[in-house]
Amino acid sequence: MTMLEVNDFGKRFTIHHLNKTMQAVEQVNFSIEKGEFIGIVGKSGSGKSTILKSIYRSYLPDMGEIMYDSARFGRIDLCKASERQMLYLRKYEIGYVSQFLNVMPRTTSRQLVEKALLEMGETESIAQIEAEKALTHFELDPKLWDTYPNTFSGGEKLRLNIAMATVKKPRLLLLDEPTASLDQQSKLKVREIIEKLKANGTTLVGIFHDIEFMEGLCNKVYDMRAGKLLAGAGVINEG
Amino acid sequence: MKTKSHFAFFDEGSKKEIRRAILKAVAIPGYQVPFASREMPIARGWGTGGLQITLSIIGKNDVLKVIDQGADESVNAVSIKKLVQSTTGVELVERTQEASIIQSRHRIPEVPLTPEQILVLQVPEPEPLRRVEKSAYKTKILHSENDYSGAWLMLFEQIMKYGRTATGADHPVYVNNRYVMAPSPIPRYDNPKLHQSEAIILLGAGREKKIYAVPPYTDVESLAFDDYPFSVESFTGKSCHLCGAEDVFLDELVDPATNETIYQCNDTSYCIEQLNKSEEVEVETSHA
Amino acid sequence: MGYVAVKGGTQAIDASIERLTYERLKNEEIIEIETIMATMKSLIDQIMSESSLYSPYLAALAIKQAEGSMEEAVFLMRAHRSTLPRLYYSQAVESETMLVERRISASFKDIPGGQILGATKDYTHRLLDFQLLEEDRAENEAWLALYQKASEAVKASDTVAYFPKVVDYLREEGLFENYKPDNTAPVDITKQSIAFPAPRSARLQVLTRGQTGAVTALGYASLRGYGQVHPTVGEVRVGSLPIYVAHPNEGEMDEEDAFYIGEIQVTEVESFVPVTKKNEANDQELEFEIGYGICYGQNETKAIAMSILDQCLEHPESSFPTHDEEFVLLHIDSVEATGFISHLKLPHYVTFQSKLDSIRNVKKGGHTDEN
Amino acid sequence: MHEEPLLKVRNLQKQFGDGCSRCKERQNLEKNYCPNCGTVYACQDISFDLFAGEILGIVGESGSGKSTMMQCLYFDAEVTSGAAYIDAGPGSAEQNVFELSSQQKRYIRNHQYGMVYQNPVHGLKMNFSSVGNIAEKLIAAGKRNVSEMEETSKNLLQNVHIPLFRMKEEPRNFSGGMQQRVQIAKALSNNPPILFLDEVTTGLDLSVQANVLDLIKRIQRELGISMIVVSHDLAVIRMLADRTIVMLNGSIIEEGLTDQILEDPQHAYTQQLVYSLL
Amino acid sequence: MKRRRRTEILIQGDPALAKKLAESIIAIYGYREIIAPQQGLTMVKMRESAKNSLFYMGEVLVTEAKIEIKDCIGIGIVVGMKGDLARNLAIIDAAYKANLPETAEWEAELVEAEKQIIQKRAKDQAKLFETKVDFQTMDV
Amino acid sequence: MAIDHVHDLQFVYKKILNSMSRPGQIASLQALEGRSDYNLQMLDATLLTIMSLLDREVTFHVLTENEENVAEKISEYTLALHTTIDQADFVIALNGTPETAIIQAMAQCKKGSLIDPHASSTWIIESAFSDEQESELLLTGPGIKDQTKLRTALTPAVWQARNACVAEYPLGIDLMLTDEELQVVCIPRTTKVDMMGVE
Repeated sequence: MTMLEVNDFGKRFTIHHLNKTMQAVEQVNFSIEKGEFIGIVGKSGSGKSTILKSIYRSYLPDMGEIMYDSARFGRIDLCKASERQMLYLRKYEIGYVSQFLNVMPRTTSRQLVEKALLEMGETESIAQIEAEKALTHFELDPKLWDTYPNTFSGGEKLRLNIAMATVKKPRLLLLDEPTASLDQQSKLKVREIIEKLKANGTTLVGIFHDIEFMEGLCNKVYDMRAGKLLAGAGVINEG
Repeated sequence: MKTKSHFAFFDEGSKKEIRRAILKAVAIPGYQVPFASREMPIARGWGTGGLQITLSIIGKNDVLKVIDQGADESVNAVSIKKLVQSTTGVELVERTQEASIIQSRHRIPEVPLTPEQILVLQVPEPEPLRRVEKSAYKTKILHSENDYSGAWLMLFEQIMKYGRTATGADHPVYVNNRYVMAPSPIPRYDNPKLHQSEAIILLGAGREKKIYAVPPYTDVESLAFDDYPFSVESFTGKSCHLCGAEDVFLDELVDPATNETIYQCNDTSYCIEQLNKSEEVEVETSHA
Repeated sequence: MGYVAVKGGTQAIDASIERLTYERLKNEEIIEIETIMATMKSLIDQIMSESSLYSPYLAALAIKQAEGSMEEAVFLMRAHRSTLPRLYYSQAVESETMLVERRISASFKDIPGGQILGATKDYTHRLLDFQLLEEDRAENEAWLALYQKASEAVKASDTVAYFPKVVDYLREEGLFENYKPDNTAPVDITKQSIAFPAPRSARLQVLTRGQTGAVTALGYASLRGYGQVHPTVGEVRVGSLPIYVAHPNEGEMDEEDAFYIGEIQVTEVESFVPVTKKNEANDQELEFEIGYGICYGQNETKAIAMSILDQCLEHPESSFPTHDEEFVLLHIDSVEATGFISHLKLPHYVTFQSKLDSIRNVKKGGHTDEN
Repeated sequence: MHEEPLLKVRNLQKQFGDGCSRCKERQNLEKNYCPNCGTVYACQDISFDLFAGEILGIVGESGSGKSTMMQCLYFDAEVTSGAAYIDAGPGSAEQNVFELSSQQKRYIRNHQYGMVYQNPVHGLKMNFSSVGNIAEKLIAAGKRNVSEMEETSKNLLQNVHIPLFRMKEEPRNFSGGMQQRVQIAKALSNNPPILFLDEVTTGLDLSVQANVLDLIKRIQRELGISMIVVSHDLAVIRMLADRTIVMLNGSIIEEGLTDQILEDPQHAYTQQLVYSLL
Repeated sequence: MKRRRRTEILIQGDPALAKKLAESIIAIYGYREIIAPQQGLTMVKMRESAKNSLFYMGEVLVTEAKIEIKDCIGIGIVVGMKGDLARNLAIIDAAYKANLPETAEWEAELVEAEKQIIQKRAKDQAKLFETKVDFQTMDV
Repeated sequence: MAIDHVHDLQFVYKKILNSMSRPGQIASLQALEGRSDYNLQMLDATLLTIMSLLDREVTFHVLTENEENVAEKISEYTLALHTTIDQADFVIALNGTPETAIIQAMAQCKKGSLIDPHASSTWIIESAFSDEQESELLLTGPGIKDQTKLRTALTPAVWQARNACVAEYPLGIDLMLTDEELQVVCIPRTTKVDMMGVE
C-alpha cells in the first residue's frame, strides 16, 4: 500500500523585501509504501528540508500534489488539505522530529510526553503509563524525566523529541536531520531508535546531511541537488 | 382669589398621566415606569409618590387608611390623611380590613390583605441598584440587560466579610423572575408578604419620578443564595407588652420605669384589635 | 368598651400649627404684600426663578406666609403651580425683543449700542447704611420728584431702541458657529420625567429653575478647577421680554393676530468659552462656544453660573462632576433637595430596627448559616 | 472530515465615523484612515471560523483592528455590519448574534464567553475581593450557591497560583501578573466555551509572561476551551496558537497554521514581522 | 387694527382705555360670559442664543377670560392677576371678531395711545442711557 | 346623562386597573350604561375606556373601515393625536376590523425597547369574550392564581400574532378587550396565552 506519493511537487519562495523569488524545489516525484523508510540526502540548501516541511505544512506547498493515505480521510492531497485537517493529521497520524526542541517552557520531559497523549484524548492514567514506556523505550535517563529539557544535550533533546512524536504512534514519521550536530555515539543511538520504529511498522521519511551510518536501514535513498531529486541515486538496501 | 380645589387635588390630565403609568407598571411587574411627578403640597421625600398614586386612583366611595412606620397616628400619616380627605371627603379608617386603599410608609400591615384592597407604598429610593451604580443612565442599562450581578455581588461580599448578609430594610426582591426591585424600606419581615399577594401593590417615588407595581399572584423572591437563605428580623422569645402578640414585627422600646427593653406591636391598629379581642374573650369568660 | 387609638398625632399636629401661627403673630407686626413687592424685589425674583412661576404678587404672598424662608416660599409656589391649569404655551420668545434695562459685556470695551449699567449694586460699597433706620417717606418723595423732574428734562428720541446681541456681531465675523434656528419641540420636564442622556431643552429647563445657591456653587466649582469651563462673559442683559400667545383655535394664523399678554423681566447671559475643535480638514482649530444662562427677574450671578454649567454639560466627555449631567441636574432642584434632606426628620424606627437586627446578628454571628 | 465551527464570523465591518464621499469606496485611505473626514475603517470584511478546542491567534501591530474586532465579538463595541454565529445548541447557529437584543447579548456574554483584557482594570472590579470578582461571573451565569462559588473560586485561584490566604483581598493590592491571573480565573469561572484574550501578557515581566502563557495553554488543554488570542507579539502567538490570522490596517492579510505563518510567511508584511522576530 | 398691535397697546397702556372701550360695547350689545376670569399658566417657550434651540423657561401666571358677543367668542389673556382687564380684553376681542362697527372708530384712539406708550418708553430709556459708559476721548 | 369626567372615569379606570392586574378576569361597566351620548361608531365600553385613558399627551391609531372619520371624532373628544400604527401609544381595533389588519398592525406597532419597555402600545380591541365564543384560551402568569380560562372571538391567528409580540419579555403589548355587554378584560404582556386545542 502506498503511504505517500509525491507528484510533480515544487515550491517557490517569494521574498518581498528583496523583491526576489526562489525556486527551492521543483519536479519532485517519489513514493513510499507502508512500512518503508526513505532517506533523502543532500547538501544544506539543496531543498531537502523544503520537501519535508511542505509535507508537514510548515511550508505552504504551491505546485504539484502530495497524496497521503490517511486512516481518517482516505487518500488526501496534503497540498490542498484544510488547516483543520492538517492539525488533525499532525495530532494523530503524522509525526515530525527535528534536532530542535520547541516546547512550552517550565514543563518537564514527562509532562511533555504526557501532553502529547492527552492532546489525542487519552486519559491521564494511560498517558502516564505510556509516557514512561516511551521514555524508557528511547532510553532517556529517568533522572531527567522530571526536569525541564532546556538544559538537555542534543542527544537527550532528540530522544525526548522522538518520544513525544512516536508516543502517538504516527503512521508517518518525518525526520528532519535528526543526526545533525550529534556525536558518533548518539548517532548510533538514533540508528537504533529508527530500527525500532521500523520494526514497529512506522513509515518514515528522513533527511540527512550524510547518510553513511543509516546504511542498511533505508529502503530507498534519494539525492537532492539544486532543488531536484535524483531518483534512486543510491538505493542502499532493497530490504 | 382662593382657587377651589378639584376632587382629589389633581386636574384630570394629571390623573390620566399617572393612571397610565400605573397600568404600565402593572403590565411590567417590578419595572420602574418614569412619570412626570407633580409638585405636591407636601415635601418631596415625605410621600409624594404614594400620595400621587392614591389621589389618582381614589374614588368618592373608597375607604382610606394611611400608616407611617406601622402607625395610623404617626404625624406624617395624619398629615397625608388630612390632605386626601380634604380634597375627596372619603372615609378614613384604621382597621386594615375596612380599607379599600392603604397608603403606607415602610410597613405592610400584619393583617393579610384581600383582593378588594390596594396597597400603596411610599418609596424614597426606587432604584435597587443605586448602591452598586450611581448613574441612572447605567442602571437603566443594567435593568434592560437583566444584569443584576452587582446586586448579588453586594450580598456575596457581605457574606464574605461578615459571614452572613447584612441588609436592613429595603432588601431587594426579584419580581416575576425578571426585574430586581426595591420593595421600599419595609423591614425584611414584610418581604414575604409581597409574594403571591392577593392585593394589588403599587409603589410610588415622587422625587425620583418612578411608579412600579406588583400585581396580585406574582412571584416575588427576596435576593438570597441557596445556602444563605433570606431571613427576616427575628423576635424569637419576644412579644408585645400590650397585646402579647408574638408573630408580628415589634418596636423596641425602653421602659422608662425599669429601664428595661420592652417590645410593642409596630402595627398599631393590629395591636388595638388584639387588645379588643382579648378583652372580648375576658368579658365572655367573666360572664360565663 | 374597647381600645381605640389615641389621636396623638392629630392633636399634636393641630397644636403645632397653632403654635406656628402664634410665632408669626406674637410680635404684632403685619407686613403688607405691597410692601414686600415694593421693597424685596431680589427675593421675589429669586423665588419666581426657583419655583419656575412668574408672578411677583404670589411670590410676595409666599414670602409673607413662609416668613422669609426661601425654600419654604419656593415650595409654596411650586405646589400652587400644580393647582393651576396650563392654559397656553407662548410663541417662541426671541431675546432681541428685550426692552433692555441693563446690558454689559466683559469681552469688549465698547459694544455696539454701548455698555449700559442700569441699576446695579456692583459699584456700591457694601457698608451698612444706618440712614435706612430712619427712612422718611417725605424725604423719599422729594427725592423721587427731583428724579422725575430731571427725567422730564432729558432729551428723548421718538422711538424706543432695541439692542442687537453681541454674539450676532461675532457670528457675522465667523468667530462663532452660526446655528440655524432649531425648531425641535422642546421636552417639558414638568410633563415628562427627565431621561438620560437629557436633551438640551431639558437641561436648560432644569438649570433655569435650579436653586440659586446650588447653581452658583456648581458653576463656581467648575470655574475654580473642578471643571473645564473658564468663560468670558459676552453679554449680560436684564430687561423685559414681551410674551405672545397664538389663538388656541384659529389655526394657521398671521403673526399679527397673536395675543400680546404682557412682559416678564429676565436676566440673560451668553458666556464665551474657547474650545479646540476639528474642522472639516481634520485640523485642530480654536473656536468659541457659547454657554447660555437665563432666569426670571434680575439675578445675574445665577444666570452666569448657569451659562457655565450649560457649557459644562455640552462636554460630557470631561471627567469632572460638573460635566456629569446626572450629577448636576438631579441635585440642584430646591424642592427635591430640601424635601429629601428634611425627610430625615420623619420617623425611621422600622428601618432602624431592621438594620439593628442585621448588625446584631453579624456581631454575634460568626460564619454560620442564617436561621 | 466535516467539522462545524463553534464560532463563525462573516464580513465583520467596523468603522468609526460616517465616512465621506472620498472614502466611501475605501479609496484614498491612509492605511485604514480617511485623511479627509477622519473616519477609521477599523475592521474591514473580517471572516473566519473558530473550532471547538482550538486556539486561534490573531496577530498584528497596534491599529490593525484586532482588538476592535475582539471588542465587537464580545459586544463591547457595536459592529457596523457583518455577522457572527455561535453553535451553542439547536437553532443557535442560524442566529446572527450581532442582531440579538442587548439582554440576549448579555446572556451570551455571561454563559458562552469569557474575556481577559490587556488591562485588568477592565475585567476586574478592583475594589471587590478576588473571590468576589470570580463570584460575579458565576452569579452572572446563574450560580446561586455561596459555598459552591467559594469552592470554585478557590480552585480557580489555586489553579492560577494565587495563594488562598489572599483570596479575600482586593486585586488592586496585587501585582500586574497576579491581577492578570485573577482575571483569567474570573474569565474561566463559568466554563465558557469561548474565551477571548486581548494582549494578556503585554506589559508584564518576561518571567510573569511565561507564567501566564503556561497557564493559558494548560487551561486550554485541560478544559478544551476555544480561545481567540489577540497579540502583537509573535512569540506569544507561537506559544499558544494552533492557527493564526494576520491583520493589517483592519483587514486579514494572511492566515494559516501558526508554524507555517512563522516559517513560510506569504505576505510582505508578515515576512517583515517574522524576520524582525527571528 | 390687528390683534397683536391692539393687545400691546391695551396692556402696555392705561387699563382705563380697555375699560372704556369694553363698556361702550357692553352697553349696546351685552355679552355672555363663557369663562369668567380665571387664573392659569402660560408656559414660556424661549429661544436660547447659544445653539438657537428652543426650551421651556417656566410658567407665567396669567388671567384668562372668554366671552361671547353676537355668536363670536373673544379671548382676553393677560400676565398677572388682572380679572377686569382680562374680561375687558375678551370683550374687545369679541367685538373685533364680530366686526362691530365701533371697532373701526377705535383706530385713532388706539394709535394715539400707542404714541403715548412709545413716548413714555423713549423718555425712560433716555434717562437710562445716562448710565451708559462712554469710552470716547473728550476733546477739550 | 353625560359622562362625569371625574367620578365616572375614575370608576372605569379602577375597573381597568383591576382587570390589568388580574388578566382574564371580566370587569363590568354596566353601571354606566347609557352614559355616553356621543355619536361614535364604537361600543360604549370602548368609548369609556378611551375617555378614561387618552388625552392630549398621547397618540392613537384606529383600525376600522371608516378610519379617518372615527379618528377625527376620537381626537375631538380626547384631544389625543391620531398617528401612524408604528407611532401610536394606543391602538384601537373596532368591531369588524379584518383579522389580517389586526395581525399586520400587531407586527408594526410599538413594543417598547429593553431600556424603555413601557414605550409600547396598548391595544383596545372590540371583541366578544363571553362563554359562547369559539376559541378557548388558557392564561397563566402574574395576576393569575394558578391558571384561568377565557373564551374570545379573536381567532388563534390573532393570538399567535399577539404571542409573537410578547416573545421577548419585557418587550410587548398590553391588550384590553371590550364587548357589547359593557365589559372589559385585559391581557398584559406578562400573560402566557395558550390556545386550547390548537397545536
